[in-house]
Amino acid sequence: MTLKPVVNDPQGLAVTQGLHALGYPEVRGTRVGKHIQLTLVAQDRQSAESRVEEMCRRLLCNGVIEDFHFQLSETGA
Amino acid sequence: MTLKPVVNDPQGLAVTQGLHALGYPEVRGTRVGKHIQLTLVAQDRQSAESRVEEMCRRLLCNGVIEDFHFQLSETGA
Amino acid sequence: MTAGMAAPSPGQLRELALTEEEYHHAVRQLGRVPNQLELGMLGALWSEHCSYKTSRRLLSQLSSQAPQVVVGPGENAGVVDLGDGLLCCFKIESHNHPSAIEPVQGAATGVGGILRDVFAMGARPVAILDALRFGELDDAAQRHRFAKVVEGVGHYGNCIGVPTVGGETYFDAAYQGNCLVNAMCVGLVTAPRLLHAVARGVGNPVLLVGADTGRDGIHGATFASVQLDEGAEERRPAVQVGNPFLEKCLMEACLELAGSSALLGLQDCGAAGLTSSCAEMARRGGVGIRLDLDKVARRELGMTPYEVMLSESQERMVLVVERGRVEEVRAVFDRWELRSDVVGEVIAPEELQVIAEGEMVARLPLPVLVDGFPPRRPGSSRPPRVERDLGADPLTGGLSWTLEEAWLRLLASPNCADTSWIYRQYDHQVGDDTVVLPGWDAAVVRLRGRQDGLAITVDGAHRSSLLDPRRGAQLAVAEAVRNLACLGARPLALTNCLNFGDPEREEVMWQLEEAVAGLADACRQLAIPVVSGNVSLYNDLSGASIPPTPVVGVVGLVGDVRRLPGPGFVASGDLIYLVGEETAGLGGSELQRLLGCGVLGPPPGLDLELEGRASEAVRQLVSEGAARSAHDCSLGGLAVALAECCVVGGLGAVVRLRDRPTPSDGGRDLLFGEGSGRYLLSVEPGGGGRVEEVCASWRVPCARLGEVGGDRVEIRDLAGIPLAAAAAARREGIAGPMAGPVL
Amino acid sequence: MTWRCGIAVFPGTWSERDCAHWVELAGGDPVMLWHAEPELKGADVVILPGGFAHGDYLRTGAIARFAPLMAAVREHALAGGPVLGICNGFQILCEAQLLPGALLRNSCLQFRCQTTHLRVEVSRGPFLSGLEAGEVLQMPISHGEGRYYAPPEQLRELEAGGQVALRYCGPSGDLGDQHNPNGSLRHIAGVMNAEGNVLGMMPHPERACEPLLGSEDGLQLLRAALAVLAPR
Ligand SMILES: Nc1ncnc2c1ncn2[C@@H]1O[C@H](COP(=O)(O)OP(=O)(O)O)[C@@H](O)[C@H]1O
Ligand SMILES: [Mg+2]
Repeated sequence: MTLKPVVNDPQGLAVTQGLHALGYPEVRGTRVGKHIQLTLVAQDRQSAESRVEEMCRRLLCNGVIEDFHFQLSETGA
Repeated sequence: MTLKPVVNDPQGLAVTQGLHALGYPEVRGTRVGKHIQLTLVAQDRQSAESRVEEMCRRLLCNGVIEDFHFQLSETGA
Repeated sequence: MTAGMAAPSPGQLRELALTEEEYHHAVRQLGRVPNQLELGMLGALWSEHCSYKTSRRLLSQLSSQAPQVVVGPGENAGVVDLGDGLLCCFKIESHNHPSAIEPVQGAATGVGGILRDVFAMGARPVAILDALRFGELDDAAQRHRFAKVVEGVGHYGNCIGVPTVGGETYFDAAYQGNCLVNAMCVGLVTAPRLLHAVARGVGNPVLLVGADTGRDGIHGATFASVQLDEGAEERRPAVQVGNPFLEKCLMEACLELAGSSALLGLQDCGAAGLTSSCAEMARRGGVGIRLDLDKVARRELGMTPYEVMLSESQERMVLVVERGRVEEVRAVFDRWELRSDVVGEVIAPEELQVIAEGEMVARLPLPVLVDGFPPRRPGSSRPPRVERDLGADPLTGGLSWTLEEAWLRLLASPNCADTSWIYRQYDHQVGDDTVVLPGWDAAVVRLRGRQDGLAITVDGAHRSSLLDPRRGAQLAVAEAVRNLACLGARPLALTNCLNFGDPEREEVMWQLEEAVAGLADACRQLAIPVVSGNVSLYNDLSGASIPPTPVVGVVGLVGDVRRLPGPGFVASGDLIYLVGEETAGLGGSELQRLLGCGVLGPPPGLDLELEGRASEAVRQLVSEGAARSAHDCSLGGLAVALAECCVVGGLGAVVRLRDRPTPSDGGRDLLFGEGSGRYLLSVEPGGGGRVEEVCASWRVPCARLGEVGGDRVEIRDLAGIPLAAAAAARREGIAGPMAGPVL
Repeated sequence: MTWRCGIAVFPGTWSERDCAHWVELAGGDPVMLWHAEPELKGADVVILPGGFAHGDYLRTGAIARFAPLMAAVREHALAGGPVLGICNGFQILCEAQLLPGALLRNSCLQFRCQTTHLRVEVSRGPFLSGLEAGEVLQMPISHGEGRYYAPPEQLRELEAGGQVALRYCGPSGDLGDQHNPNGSLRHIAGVMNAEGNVLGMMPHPERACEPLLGSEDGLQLLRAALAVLAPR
């Protein structure tokens, strides 16, 4: 989940300033979002994708201020 | 930044419960971490890599509780 | 300057919340057609939110006349004199629309905005309070909204280090579509440091400090001046993310400068951003301001003058500084790592001039921009249903519950229950001055180096204001006065927030007129000046308006903070007195709400004269230490108030009422009626005489009801419940439905 | 001659004035220390107060620990000088690795402002030596991220080395989840370094310094620290 580009990101601002103060002037900007790692069982990739997409829309992502994207990766079992 | 596996993640638990309540029983677990998008200027890939690694170690990640990994991607200019 | 444009389309005007008539009015006054930017600026300043074009005429009924008043309505916040050169500055404001769209950030930026209003006067904020309205908690969406609003209020106050010492929360299905979020802030300032939002001295520089200007919140003011409809989603970029950390630094820097003669005027950048802050400061000073937009620091590339002038990015302040002393002022902001830029200067013509890339892109006379709107006088009429409803039986269908059952259900109603679920999420102690914490009638914040302290409460109209908005507003004022009296405090002044529906609807306009009249009347009779306030209209969703909801915040003075009564009963054997008259009042009551009867019957009785005298008597008894505890009867009536005294004190009680129930009523009105002007006091066994004496001297009825003690809350011959059951019910009312995390 | 207590002020700190009030009541002389200056101004005791330094963005205390002032605090701490971190100050000390462990988001996922009871675990170090192990103190908490965490081996070391200073408990000193407001491991409310001169705690002793505020227990910690300093 990342904040939409037009939305103010105070966290990102603070991190950028912090990095500058620590001697990293090359940093032009930072935006802080959420990283959610989800383990789920699904028949196949496609159904997993549509379920996760739905979860993002309904619960995980606050569509008013956030955008989301996700990646699937298969684990064993 | 993700919480180390041994660290309790009540937020992840709450998300899992929330998803179950919304009708996603297939979710086995969730862990909530941070996603930081950093824009920086660097000579080349290698120097960018070592600088970002350093930033993570020194500021962005707290090694007591978190692990990190990052990906670089080039933008124009 | 960009040429005037062709007449805007009706659609464009609607976007700007301007009527066609208003547009033509503007053209007539300007003597020309405004360009796009000018039209946007006019639209924002002429919006209801900024201009009060509908309510201004009504608000003139509210009087701010009193010896203690230093600054009345019209500035960022009202100011009263506390003596010895100390001033108290306070105001309440709504953030209903943003909170409906994004509850966490909407509520948070509401708190951020009201804090800026107070520190713009040079005052250090010492307390925040919040008044909230939601739909019923059995609805998951409402639980979510409630949880998120509380999170947002807490987030901002907790981060910035100002205690949230109290509030008021009410749940009713009528707020299902529109939650209300009102935030109040109280600050302290010594007289020489008091600042004003005024521009003075031609040639003086104008500074913009704090956050960079972004594209967020453009047209927030307009947005708060139209109904929320299904299309509200598309206006969502109007929602902003606040930065309490930045505001904390901004606050400290501004307070540091408040003592400096270099700072001539200070104003926060609220609704309508730079446009309104500059226009209003210049208007107050009888001067003009020229802004150079190229000097405004931006968060994003490619912003147009329109976006810069109308951005409502949070955490920004506008300063007017004495010529030649800019560096001195900027040094303070530098130390707090805050951006500060000279963005304009004070000019002689009473105009707001905007320069971008060396060209004048807007030039508006301030009398037109600030005060030129045609007043709006929508029609009003009392809806016919009111007559019928007022005459109806308040409990149609009767009460199927036993009195005990009804009593326990009332205690477990979220409107009467323990509110610690809310305030334990708020830092209510930072500052080391909160000597009465949230959870009782009013909070008390002590004044350092003095014996006295501020008692603060917010109270709002409940369901009965739907039956009689005039009475509803009066009841809210009366409740606030009682809450202060319970702590021994005398009201100093009042701030108010009028939350109503769409004033174009005749019924809503009638409600607004009635409520303001009631407010004015109650304040006059109880001798409380009104020093500040805010109006929030268009709280509608899909054609349904919220019930009329005036909210009042009252600040009072407690003589000696070391002599405050306990919350709840204090000791077994103490005598319990009822001060005030037992009057009926089940119309619009909490019992009626629980029964789902609709809002029917005559609203609770209120005698403002008696109310005033009763508060004097209680205040005297509490401040001389005769009363060991005091609590007023409000929602749920006498029975709920008694149980609250028991539960909070951890002691039972046995009482007997003087009046007998009528056969048809079975005691319901006696127990649960919400007639105004009543208090429960407890006194030491030998202290009854003093209560009777003081009440007699104020010509206030009082009756000895019984004694503290035992493990039951017992009203002889009517009903009794175990203390433990009462405690459990009260504990669960909000905490029960809200158990577990909310995502 | 009174002892000088330095109170660190970062951008976002909010209990520096409360701490000054508390220091005065305990008989000390408060002096504010600005984060950007590597100067202790002769402070005998250093206090890192509560607040949200740098907004607590990223992680609580993460940015504050790099402040120039912190270099001086570190030097003072390593030389055995008394250092007390309260709430945000505790978080900063952990980030600065002057104390072990980390503070995570409360397990209830909400901010908590309420009264707590604390059991003194060891009578050691400048702040606790005036108290007895087992004694119960009452003071408020006010934080959203106070869940103490340390990796298992380290936790064992802390317990064995007497570094666990305070635990959340009931009014009579009993331990239990119902008394633990934030999910801290082993109900830990405060820890010290191995030497005992650096103490970090989530509860606010500076809010428990007058009967009018509900408790005076917080005064004891500071009085003890001032009493053990060598007489001047
Ligand atoms: N939203 C809120 N924020 C903070 N405190 C609240 C809130 N709602 C209620 N409270 C607190 O809960 C207590 C009970 O509130 P209420 O029932 O409205 O009291 P009263 O009936 O005496 O006005 C008060 O101390 C009040 O400050
Ligand atoms: Mg009350």
